[in-house]
Amino acid sequence: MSYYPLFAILIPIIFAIVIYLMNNPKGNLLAFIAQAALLVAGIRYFPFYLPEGEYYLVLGAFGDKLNITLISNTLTYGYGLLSVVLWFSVILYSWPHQKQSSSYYFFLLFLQGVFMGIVHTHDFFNRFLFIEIATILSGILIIYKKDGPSLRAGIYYIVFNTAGILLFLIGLSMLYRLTGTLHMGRVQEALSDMDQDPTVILIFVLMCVSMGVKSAFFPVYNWLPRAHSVATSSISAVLSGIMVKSGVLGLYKIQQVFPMEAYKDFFIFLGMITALCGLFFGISQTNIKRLLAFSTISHIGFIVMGLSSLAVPTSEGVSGAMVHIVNHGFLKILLFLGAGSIVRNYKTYDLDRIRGVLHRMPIVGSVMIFGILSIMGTPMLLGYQGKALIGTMLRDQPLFYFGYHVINLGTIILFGRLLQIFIPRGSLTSLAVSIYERLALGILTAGIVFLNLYQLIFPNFGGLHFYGKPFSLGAWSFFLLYLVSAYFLIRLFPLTSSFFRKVRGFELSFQAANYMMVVFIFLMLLWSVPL
Amino acid sequence: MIKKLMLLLMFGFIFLYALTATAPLADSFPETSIGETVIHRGYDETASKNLVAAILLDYRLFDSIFEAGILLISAAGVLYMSRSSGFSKPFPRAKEAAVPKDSDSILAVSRILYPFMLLFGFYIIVFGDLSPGGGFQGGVILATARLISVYIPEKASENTDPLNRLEKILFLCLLSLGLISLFTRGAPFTNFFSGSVDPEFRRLFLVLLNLLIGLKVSSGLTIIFIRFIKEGK
Amino acid sequence: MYLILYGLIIFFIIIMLREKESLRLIIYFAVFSLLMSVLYFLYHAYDVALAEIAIGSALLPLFFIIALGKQKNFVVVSRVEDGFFSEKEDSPGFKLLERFTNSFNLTLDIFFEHHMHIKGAFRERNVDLIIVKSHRDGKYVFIMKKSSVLHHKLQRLLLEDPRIRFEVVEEDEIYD
Amino acid sequence: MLQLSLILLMIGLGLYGLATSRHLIKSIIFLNVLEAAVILFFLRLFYLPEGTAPIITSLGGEAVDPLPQALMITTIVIGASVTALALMMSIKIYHQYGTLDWKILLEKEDNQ
Repeated sequence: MSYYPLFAILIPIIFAIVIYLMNNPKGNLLAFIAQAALLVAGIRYFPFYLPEGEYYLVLGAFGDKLNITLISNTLTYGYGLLSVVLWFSVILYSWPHQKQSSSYYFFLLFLQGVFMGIVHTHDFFNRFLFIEIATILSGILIIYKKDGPSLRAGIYYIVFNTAGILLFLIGLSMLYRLTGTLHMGRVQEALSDMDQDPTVILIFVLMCVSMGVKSAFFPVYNWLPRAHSVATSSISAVLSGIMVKSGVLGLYKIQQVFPMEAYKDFFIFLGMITALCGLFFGISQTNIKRLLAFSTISHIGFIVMGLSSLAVPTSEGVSGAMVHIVNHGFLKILLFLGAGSIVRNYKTYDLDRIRGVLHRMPIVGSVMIFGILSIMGTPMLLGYQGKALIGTMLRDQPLFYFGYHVINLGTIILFGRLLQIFIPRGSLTSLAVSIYERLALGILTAGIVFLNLYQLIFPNFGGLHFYGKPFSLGAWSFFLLYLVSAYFLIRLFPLTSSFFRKVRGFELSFQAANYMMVVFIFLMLLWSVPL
Repeated sequence: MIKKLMLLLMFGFIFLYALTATAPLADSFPETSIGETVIHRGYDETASKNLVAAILLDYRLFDSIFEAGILLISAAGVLYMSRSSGFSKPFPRAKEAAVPKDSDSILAVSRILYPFMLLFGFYIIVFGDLSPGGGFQGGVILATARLISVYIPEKASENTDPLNRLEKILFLCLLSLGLISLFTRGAPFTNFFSGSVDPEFRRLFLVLLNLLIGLKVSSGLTIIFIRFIKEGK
Repeated sequence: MYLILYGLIIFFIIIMLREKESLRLIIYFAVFSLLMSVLYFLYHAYDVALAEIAIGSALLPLFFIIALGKQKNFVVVSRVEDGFFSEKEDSPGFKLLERFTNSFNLTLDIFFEHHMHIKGAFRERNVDLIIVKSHRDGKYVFIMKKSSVLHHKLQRLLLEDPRIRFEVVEEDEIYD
Repeated sequence: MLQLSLILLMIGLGLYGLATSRHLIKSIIFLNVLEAAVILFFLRLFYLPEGTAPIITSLGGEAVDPLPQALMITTIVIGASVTALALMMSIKIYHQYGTLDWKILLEKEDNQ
């Protein structure tokens, strides 16, 4: 009987509270010991999961019909280990600045426990509760700097996401009325013999909209660039890299429970628009962190395109999406942490005023170049695995395949804009980067290299199979084609033009965001009405 | 103006769709829902007459512990935001006191009310599994009782640190109480008395849980209230 | 019986939609959550009704009112205390601020702090205005935050007074 | 049937309030209104006209399903803690920006 999910959820929370109680810098060292304890728990339950294990842990003595159940399979076990690596590097990165504040580590470690809860929960109301706790925690962490912009972004985030999650509650109430149980497996069985009448569709739509709000889909994504660009860099790294993925994981679970064939094209279409929107607004940004935040939105859209084909079991798209969730998480955290140290040393967010990073901060510069190249999708590196799998899935629909190429091109232009910070101009005196930050970035790069090699060599892991062909002529030729056309496009449309300044200034007010949420529900319902 | 019109139009469509969706729900009875099994087997499995408390404290104890966790986090968040990390000295002479001076009638009423509210709060907590009520509602009532005590000058305890420490320790006790059953009954987050013990004795677990949750909720909300008043000082 | 309750609740929501003034909005909200808990009671959900009354109509309005009260106070920290500006109501500086806060129905909090540095004050402590006596021209310097909207209004009020110079501080950006 | 449509109307009004409220405090209040309406919707789905409370006592009547009530207590506490946090943030925002109007708040450019 594997108790791994219990340890994964409770160890960080218990350590977080002990840190908060001790409230002194030596107490904050417990944050590292917590990660070590999680690693030990992982190794202890190693044999349960490596040969494809799947276990249901019932929390209570009255069977899984009445009690909450936690599911743990090889995939969630993989998430557990990866979260240890990610949180360790974020804690290490923020150590020189947050050494004194034990409340910072309290919120960060509690967030890790709650993320493990979201990954492992197999009960609808429990998922609602964990996502709500994650929203409150991320809201407080966004506000950690206590200056104007972060306060504004924090309240926008908390109130909007809580309104979004209430829709999940409406769907949940109708679901419990229909099937009489909250256990996801039993709901799936109960629904499999029900035909797709409006009730089931409405439940599916409400839950997808609330997951969409949590993971920033097309109409309701406006809180993400606002929140992730003003939070401290280690927090925006955790939020962008991991917490947004919890929404997408929720969508993955909901699509498993409600296999809706009718919505397959809707999600491909929605994912594409989200990706294009993220790229369009991202390209016009001058603030380095807003650019990275918009790139998160475009990658989320990309993942949703992959997840859309869940109704078709074991299709490339789904494993491509799940692989891309992990790869993009690692790369985005690396880029945000690197951007954080750049911003802290250059004292500006403006891309046009940051120059010569490679010469002034050699380690951070080289790590950032490696991160940018792999997130761009160069064929051998990490970013390409997920994209290639989703690309093969889309090959049969011509329109979506064209969209896939436009998105790849847009991603390269977006990160092409980021490459300009490496041009050596102005003073080249080397800047001091604390040993902790360099160590954290080193650990992350080591993790990325390990993942990259693993995905190139081994065919699959935990039910996901990887893109077999590491070196294919087609991939490299496409990549070179993208590079050339990206270069011309950047030359053709210089960023000083007033059009981009207007695009950059476009802000969705709080009322418009709620308005968009209603539009999102309306569109999804409209899609199901057979016109 | 068009935005409002479009909004109303969309609401109309969603409203109609929702009506057609929720209409069949009224008469669709799933064969055995969780609620029915709890109604039939609730008392002999959890020894709690109030089945809502049975669900909250035994069947889904994991949920209730994390709900107490939510209050823990919001208290810590409010504490962090309102406490100014001592850049400059706290202001010695405020021109007028934080809590405005009240007429003595309020003081008299609050002095009279204070003990009764405490009693009522504890009643709701302790009898949570027999009558409606329980840890959360009782804790809120206790918190409102302590808010009145802020207006009573001699009892006004302004310092939130001991309360904050108490809240965290209570949460740890709650968590460990939930985990004891892992060793006594082999299943986490349930009553650590095994099913065979007679119900009157098993009720002790429920009352203990209610007390812990009640104290924790009341100290959490009191912290939030005191920090609201002292905010920025 | 239910219809009366539902009608009343929807009536209160519509009032809240059109209400502009915050204090009345909170009172309507307290009554709204009271009616809701009555409705829960009628649906045999006694626990939820008790929770809704305790939280919805007692605790939340209390937090709202305190939050409104805290927002309405205009915190002034003065490092100078002499004839021009002191605690006594008749000092000219005090009358000036009184006029300003009354026009925007804010309550005035004045603190006298002789050695407080300005750097972290605006972000860490909810200070709205700092008064310092500058040694060069002997004028009284009113320092306010650039981000706050109030400094436009105060500036218009102080233009004609020769003894006061107005200064706006740019929030020091925390690059992290 | 009529009661369900009235509750759906309440949820709609709550969302409408969120989508058109200019003042920050009003948005927080309508968040609570929406949440109370959702709780009512959940409880209304499981209402039995001649049912009684799910407490094992002598008086008869068929007990109402206790699970929704247990879940809704959790939701009310969630709503309370989110409101407490949002109010504390609004105080600090007021002292930082001097206003609580969403339009003016969001127009202030981030100082980049």
